[in-house]
Amino acid sequence: MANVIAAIEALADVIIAKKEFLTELDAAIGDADHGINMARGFEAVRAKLAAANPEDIGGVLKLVGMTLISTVGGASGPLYGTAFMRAAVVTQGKAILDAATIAQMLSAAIGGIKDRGKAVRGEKTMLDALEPAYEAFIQAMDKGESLSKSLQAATKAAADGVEYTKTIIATKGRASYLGERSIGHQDAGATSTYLMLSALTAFAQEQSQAV
Amino acid sequence: MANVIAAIEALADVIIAKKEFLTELDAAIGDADHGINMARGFEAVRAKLAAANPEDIGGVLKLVGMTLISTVGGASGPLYGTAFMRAAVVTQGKAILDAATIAQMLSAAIGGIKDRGKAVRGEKTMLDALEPAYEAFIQAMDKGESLSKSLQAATKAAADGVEYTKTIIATKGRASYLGERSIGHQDAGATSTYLMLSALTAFAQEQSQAV
Amino acid sequence: MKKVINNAEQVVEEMLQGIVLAHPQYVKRVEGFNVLVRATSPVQGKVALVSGGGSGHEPSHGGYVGRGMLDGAVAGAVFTSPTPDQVYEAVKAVDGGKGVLLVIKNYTGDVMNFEMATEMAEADGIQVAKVVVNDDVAVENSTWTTGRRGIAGTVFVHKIAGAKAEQGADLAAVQKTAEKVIANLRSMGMALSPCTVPAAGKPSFTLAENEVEIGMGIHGEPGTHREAIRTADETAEHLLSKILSDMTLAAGNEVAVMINGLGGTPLMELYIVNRKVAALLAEKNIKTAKTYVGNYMTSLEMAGFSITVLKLDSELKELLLAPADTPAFVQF
Amino acid sequence: MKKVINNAEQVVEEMLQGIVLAHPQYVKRVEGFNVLVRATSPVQGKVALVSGGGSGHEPSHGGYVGRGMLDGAVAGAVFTSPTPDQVYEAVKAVDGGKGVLLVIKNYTGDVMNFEMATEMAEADGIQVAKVVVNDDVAVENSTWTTGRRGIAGTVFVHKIAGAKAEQGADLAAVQKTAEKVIANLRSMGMALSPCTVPAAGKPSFTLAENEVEIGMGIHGEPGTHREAIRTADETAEHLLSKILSDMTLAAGNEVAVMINGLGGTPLMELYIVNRKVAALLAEKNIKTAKTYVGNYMTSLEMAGFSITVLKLDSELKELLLAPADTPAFVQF
Ligand SMILES: Nc1ncnc2c1ncn2[C@@H]1O[C@H](COP(=O)(O)OP(=O)(O)O)[C@@H](O)[C@H]1O
Ligand SMILES: Nc1ncnc2c1ncn2[C@@H]1O[C@H](COP(=O)(O)OP(=O)(O)O)[C@@H](O)[C@H]1O
Ligand SMILES: [Mg+2]
Ligand SMILES: [Mg+2]
Ligand SMILES: [Mg+2]
Ligand SMILES: [Mg+2]
Repeated sequence: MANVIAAIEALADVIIAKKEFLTELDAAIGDADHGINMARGFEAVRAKLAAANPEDIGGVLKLVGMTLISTVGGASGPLYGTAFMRAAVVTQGKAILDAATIAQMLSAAIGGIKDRGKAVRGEKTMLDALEPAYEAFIQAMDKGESLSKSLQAATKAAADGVEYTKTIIATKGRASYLGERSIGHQDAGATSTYLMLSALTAFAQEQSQAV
Repeated sequence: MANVIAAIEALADVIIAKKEFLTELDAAIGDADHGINMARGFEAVRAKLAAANPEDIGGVLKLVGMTLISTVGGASGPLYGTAFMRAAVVTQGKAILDAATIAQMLSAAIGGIKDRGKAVRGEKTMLDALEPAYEAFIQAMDKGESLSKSLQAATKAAADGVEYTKTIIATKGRASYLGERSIGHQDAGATSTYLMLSALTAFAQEQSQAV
Repeated sequence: MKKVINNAEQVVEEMLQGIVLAHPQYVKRVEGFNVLVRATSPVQGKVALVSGGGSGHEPSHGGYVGRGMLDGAVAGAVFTSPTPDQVYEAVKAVDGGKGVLLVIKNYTGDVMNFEMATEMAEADGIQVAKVVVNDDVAVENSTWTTGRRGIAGTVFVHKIAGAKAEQGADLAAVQKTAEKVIANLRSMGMALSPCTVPAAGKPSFTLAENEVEIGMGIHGEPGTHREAIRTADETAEHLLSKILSDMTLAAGNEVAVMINGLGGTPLMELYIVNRKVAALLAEKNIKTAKTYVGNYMTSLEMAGFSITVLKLDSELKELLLAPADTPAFVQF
Repeated sequence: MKKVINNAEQVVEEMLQGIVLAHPQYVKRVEGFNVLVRATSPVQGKVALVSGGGSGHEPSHGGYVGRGMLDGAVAGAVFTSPTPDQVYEAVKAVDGGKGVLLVIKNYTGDVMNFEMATEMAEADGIQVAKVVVNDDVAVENSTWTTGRRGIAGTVFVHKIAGAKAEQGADLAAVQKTAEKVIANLRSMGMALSPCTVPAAGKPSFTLAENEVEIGMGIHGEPGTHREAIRTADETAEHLLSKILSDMTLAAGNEVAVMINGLGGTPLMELYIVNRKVAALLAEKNIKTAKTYVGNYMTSLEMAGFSITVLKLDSELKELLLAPADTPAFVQF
């Protein structure tokens, strides 16, 4: 439990640290608020976590999801919020975050984002980082890699996904209004997804070394 | 008559040529329109003179005065307009512009400006160029100088008057709102007065050389 | 960034306080939320209208809360759609038993957040309907995109659907009228300069001294392209032709026109634009029943404007011309 | 200079055309002059009000022509007071037999041009009275200067004297009420950025990135001093304290407040200012009967604002709250 909370805090740290960077990415093809929105949300998450005492992983993730929904706004608020809410459902009653649980969480999160946002991969959104990350994670797990290694593979795939968003036209979200002019710019939401995965990976690595 | 019209055209030329300069002077301590206002007025004067056929100097000056009143606006419109209207009164029925007539005109113009604007010398206005110019003109005339020389003396005094406006606080017109901050800047209206006098002087000089 | 503010994080909160202090006759705050509702809310037996979106578009939408227009307005962070709980509070505060119509501008975030709020309110047994405004013709309509954006024309939806609700129509009828407005509504804008989101601290884009952005959105998001600035007449003609080529207007038809300033453009320039728009419509024998010129849907201090044309039928005309009394839109 | 215009020399002409095309219900043009009068002018048996001044302050003054406010507005070149013949035409066009009140802002040029027009109209046998508005406390009042400038508070003179005239009062009574407004009226402003007179083509001054001009006039003329930008609250407190220290307001007194935008400042910031102004007045137990927030007297695209406080008595309050119906000021 403390572990999961610490992991969420690691996500919060990276999002808050990269607030300006994410906002600049959004400025290029969106409306210059993604970093501001996400940082506001994770500041609130930090405060909520400090005050609350969730019983299980599901409780932590539900709190994160609800907090993001009620503080982020914009497109990313409902999307990340729903993602965490769905991940909460599959982690109800669980206290330990193993590879199988993480796979379930990622899958549930992707489902939530798709239900809410009606996007598919290739539309220059966070899904272009998250779906390949999930696939890479499963693949690594299937190959018997460690959790830490599997997360590394997922993060690598998310990074590639971010690069891929530079090459495509946005057809969902605010950048879609730009059409061709969106090419050459990386998607802000894909980038925040990548950043969270990389923070999680670094966290897991520290943990595994500490153990 | 043709002479007087040509003289007015010389005034129009210099005002229009110095439009930006006068506007910049007004920008520093006023509202950045003196050159624009005066140029608009003298463009109209040019057009009116081309179409009209005044009978005497008074007719020319009345036309100039009325045109300035109805096209310049701001403070300088009524002031210069009234000045020319008053000068028109003392030149009714006259066809030749001699030194005595010019002295009368200047005196009438000064009276008109004072009646209309309620200012006295030393308040950082056009009067600080025009009154010394008038006095210098009279003095030179009294010494028996030529018209051309007397005008040169008047222009020189107007130039000194413009310099003097840099040293004093404005207490009339828009620059008066600035108080102490108006010091160091020359008055736009004093400058346009100087410019017109110097154009008139140059014109008279050309004429006397031509004769 | 040079702004008359205290703290970039507090601008929405302090603005809302300032609005309520200025206009207590019109609006009150839903305690603890960034929601303004009529001073008389909930109005019993009337369909209520709720709109909202990111802040920075003032007087949209709080300025349109009052008799004949909105019942509630939800203010998100600057340029960021409000969260579902805020919208939900607005719905609860204004429902007078006849249901609530949500007027949403077509942005992914707005649509999702308002939909989540709808789910919450419906769970409480409140009847909720929604319309999505997408008047901006700058953005091509295609099944491959999010669709067109909602911009200044949204104010006409507030006005006309608001008048319909005031007449006592039921939720389905108010929704239907709002949908008719949206179907008949086209807008397009352009920007001369960017604006600065307070929390971002710097302009969201830059334009060269002679450059303008055509098809500009209202959130500082880029438009369709940039070009060298042209005359007011050429620009007006360009935007209007894009608008008209997307609607079916015949000689003799009646329209309402809005020349909307984005916040930093003097009224003088908006009227110069209107001169050309009016002339072009008159040339085509299109009758303008009413023209609105001013800052109705802004983008902070952005310089630029948009043109909106609404095709009227007798119902829409009567409702448009009906009285309204709100902080920013008063009409006898 | 980036502006939505066609030709710097034609901006006033084209704007006036655009205004008439937008608001034919309210205003018509006096053919051949830069004068707007009510669509119904002359209104027989009513004292008529005429105001005006340089253009660039829109919606002042043409936007205030209509029932309950002005009868005529004269538009000079940008920031340049109109010429006497223009004012004279306005007076002739609106006189309904009960005389005409001229509302003049206290600038040398305006006063002289309106006075010359008065002489012309009186020669025609038209009864003319005048009031000179000088609400700007930034400028020290002294017999040695031209006196204080007239700025945004002028709109309150239009509103209240206009309501008095609408009630059927005679010229002397309307003038007396206008003079009471002026006696009770104080304003002060500040600017964050300059504006550009179209014909000049460049800004009339420059300010450093963190610098503001305090006591700014409305014509781009410099204010009393420059300083580093402070918070909205500090700035509001500074301006308000200058205003209040120049009027005698006791606890329990009632006032009207105007937070006026200079053209380039978002409404959001004006409301943030109002929040502080309202709090400061409430602290002193001064009651605000009505608050106006918006762009009432602008300086083209200048960023900045002014605060106006008008002390009310029962007559002024009743007249202020009376209905008005003009393009830019509508009140039930
Ligand atoms: N329909 C969608 N499905 C999935 N992700 C989306 C969708 N629309 C937008 N996004 C993501 O949201 C990000 C933008 O978030 P943000 O800037 O916070 O919201 P907004 O676009 O409302 O300003 C985009 O970069 C994109 O990754
Ligand atoms: N009361 C006055 N008497 C004489 N000259 C004056 C007076 N007030 C202003 N002026 C002159 O008018 C000039 C300003 O003219 P202008 O810029 O055209 O008008 P405005 O001040 O109305 O913008 C000043 O520079 C000054 O010389
Ligand atoms: Mg964004
Ligand atoms: Mg000037
Ligand atoms: Mg946003
Ligand atoms: Mg001027």
